[in-house]
Amino acid sequence: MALDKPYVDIPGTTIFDAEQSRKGYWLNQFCMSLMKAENRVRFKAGERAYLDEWPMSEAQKQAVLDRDLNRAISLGGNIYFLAKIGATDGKSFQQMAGSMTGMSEEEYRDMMIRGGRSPEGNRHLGEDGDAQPQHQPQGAAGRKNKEA
Amino acid sequence: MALDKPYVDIPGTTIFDAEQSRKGYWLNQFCMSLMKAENRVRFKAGERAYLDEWPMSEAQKQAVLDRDLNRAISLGGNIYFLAKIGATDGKSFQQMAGSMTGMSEEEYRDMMIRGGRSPEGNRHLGEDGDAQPQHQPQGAAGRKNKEA
Amino acid sequence: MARISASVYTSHVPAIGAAIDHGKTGEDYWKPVFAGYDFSKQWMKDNKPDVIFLVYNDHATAFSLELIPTFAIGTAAQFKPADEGYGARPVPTVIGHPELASHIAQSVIQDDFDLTIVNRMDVDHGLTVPLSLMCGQPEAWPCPVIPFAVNVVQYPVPSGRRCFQLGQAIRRAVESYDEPLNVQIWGTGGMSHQLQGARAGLINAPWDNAFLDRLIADPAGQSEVPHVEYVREAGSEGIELVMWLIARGAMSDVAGGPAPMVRHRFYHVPASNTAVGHLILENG
Amino acid sequence: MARISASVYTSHVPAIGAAIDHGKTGEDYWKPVFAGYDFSKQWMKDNKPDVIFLVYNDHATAFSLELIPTFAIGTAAQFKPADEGYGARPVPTVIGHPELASHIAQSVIQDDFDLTIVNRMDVDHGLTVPLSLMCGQPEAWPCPVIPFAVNVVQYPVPSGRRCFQLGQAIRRAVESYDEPLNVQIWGTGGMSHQLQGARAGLINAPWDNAFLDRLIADPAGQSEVPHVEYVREAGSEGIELVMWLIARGAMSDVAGGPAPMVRHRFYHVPASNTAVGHLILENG
Ligand SMILES: [Fe+3]
Ligand SMILES: [Fe+3]
Repeated sequence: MALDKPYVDIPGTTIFDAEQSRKGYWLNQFCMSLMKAENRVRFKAGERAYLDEWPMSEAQKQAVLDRDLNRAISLGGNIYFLAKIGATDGKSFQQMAGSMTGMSEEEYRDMMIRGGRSPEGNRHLGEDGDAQPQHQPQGAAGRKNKEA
Repeated sequence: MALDKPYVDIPGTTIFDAEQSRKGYWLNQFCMSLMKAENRVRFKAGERAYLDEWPMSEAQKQAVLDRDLNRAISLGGNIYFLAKIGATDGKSFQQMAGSMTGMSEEEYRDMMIRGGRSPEGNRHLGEDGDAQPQHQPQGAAGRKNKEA
Repeated sequence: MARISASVYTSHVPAIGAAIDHGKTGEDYWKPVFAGYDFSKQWMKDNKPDVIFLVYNDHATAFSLELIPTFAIGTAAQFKPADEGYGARPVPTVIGHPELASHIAQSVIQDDFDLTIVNRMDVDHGLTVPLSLMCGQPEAWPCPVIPFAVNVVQYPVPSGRRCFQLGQAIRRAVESYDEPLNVQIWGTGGMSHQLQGARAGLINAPWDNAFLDRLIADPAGQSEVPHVEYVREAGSEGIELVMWLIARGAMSDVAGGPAPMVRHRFYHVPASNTAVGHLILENG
Repeated sequence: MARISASVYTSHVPAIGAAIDHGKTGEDYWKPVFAGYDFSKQWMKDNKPDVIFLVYNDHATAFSLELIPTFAIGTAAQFKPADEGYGARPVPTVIGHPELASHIAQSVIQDDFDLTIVNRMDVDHGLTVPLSLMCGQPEAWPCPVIPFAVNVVQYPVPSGRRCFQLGQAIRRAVESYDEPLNVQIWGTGGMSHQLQGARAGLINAPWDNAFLDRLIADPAGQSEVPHVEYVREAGSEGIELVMWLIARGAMSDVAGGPAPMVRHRFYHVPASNTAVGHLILENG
């Protein structure tokens, strides 16, 4: 389609547009179902069985089972919907956001206290900031990968 | 409120604006409930009891019991909502519309076949068309009233 | 590049749907109504579009007073015929066109139209009766349909001018879609009718025909006509005619192209409480 | 005649609500955040409005993907705090102002803004956290609140320019209401934050502060900034800041009045993933 998508060159960022929304429709609607306490109980009692009630792709289901939010977003998930999974797990928004960077909970929290992630080098793909693909995962996990 | 209501001088016509909508909220929402077959059954089995489940005014409930659509509209009802009552009763839209004129079903149908009601004299309150307040009810019922 | 090839305008009276569904189209009362669509059914076969963008209004079916969108676009894969209180009409499920619908939504929202995007919605007679009139009783509708619902129930409804401008934005949106789709846009509802009060049954044939004339020849002028004239002259439910201005605004002449060709024009009184009007305009 | 006396702008971070609800406002992490609102709480007491028109966004709470209104105005008598997955916040029910809300809806729809009217809706942290920040923990909120929800979740979201124009239409609507109500308009969400992907945690304090400067002194200029700059500079969820332009557009200087007085300005990093920004502007 000929509509502009001026936002595709931002590293580590997926804009939830109509195309993503279509891809992620049932993944996100599954997440919405977790706003009801009785559904949270059923989901926790058998995640796979609960997921199988939804017309989601196998990859989407696996991303949920793995709590792999980056993967879920690439498959059409939106963070405000996916956050219902985190809420079901008793996780805070900071824990969820941090989990997508590869950093430990502590590393991420400390980055925020130090003033957050700098936009420098993270505005366009191809720059050298810490959010660029070539620097993933971040934190100790990344340093370990490099040493190995 | 200072918003214009240029439509209040049209005879026999109530515009369903925000004010009417607020007034008729529960009356109309009650009507919507009749779109479910099980609710139609319950309503028919005991109209009064079913109506008492809704926070409607006594006058609104009475208008429904009487199938007085003109009264229901003056109390905030909208015809597309009120039509669900007619559907529950097995009435057509023509029967419902006709019932608001005082004409018999036949009189109203014949008027439509002859080309419908003329707008002449029915554009502004104070003219002398057949929809003006001074000419209600219409049809044989009106003629009888006059003779009496 | 997709393009709008033609626009279709028609009343969407529920009794017409009932007459079709109950096999009454041959009755004396109904014959002249359906005769007015004989040409149209053949024209649909000869000019089958890839997608129909169908402008209609919901009649307290999918939308109650809980939530009233001024403009709602259906981006789902399918839409079921609604049970309006008499049971659902026995007509095919409406297959949507999510890609084009989302594209149009995106484009016209960026063009400052504040749409509501709907992915789950049953469609009532406002949408299915025009399909029946134009396509008869097929096993499946001939092509995907994008439902576009306009609030004309609770005031204020969008102005004629706003509707006309929206049509222009829809044309731009369609023409920026990469696939070479043949798109028809339909405007439905009207003509003169009033379903309430002592004035129920109002029909204004001269006004209706003047509307048809002006819709063809001077739609920009018609779009400036205020609501109250529709109500006063064409009955309280005659206001549905503002929806025809959306379809008309999407025709090329409005953007400087040649005048459309009038392929068909029909007018009849009555169908139940209503005057029936119908037009087919092709882009030159 | 009603009038808008002031506008308030603030982030609406959910973790701030949790800190209040769980009695953590005195912790070292949170102290500086709440200190920034000490002035504001007193100001609210000294300048109690009759109604707050509260612009916020729903975060997949009241609206799922089934139906996404670009602009939704709450015209109901009350709105319950939503259960967002952690149980509902222990805050008062929000009392609406159906008369003024309907009046504004009518006026701005006639002004070509295609609102969705909502009579049943739970309100999430986007609406309740600003109330908590400005009013503390009262038994009841100090006045009725009209919720106005903007889609900033699924693209395309309304442009900054559209939001700024809507604010101007809201001011006109308020000023055409007969009762002499003192109305505040609040814009919420932002400042810079990103909640997703490898770029999560992005904070751009210089950009945020430039936004505050420009929102005060050159809102028309700021309203022309495209979405992609917000996303690139202030993080994907920084796009919420377009909602501040609705509140700003409703101030009198935009219609030729005197410049507003900056009664309070505050900026702090971090609250959870987010920069916290806050402004109070009074009409001169
Ligand atoms: Fe209709
Ligand atoms: Fe937010």
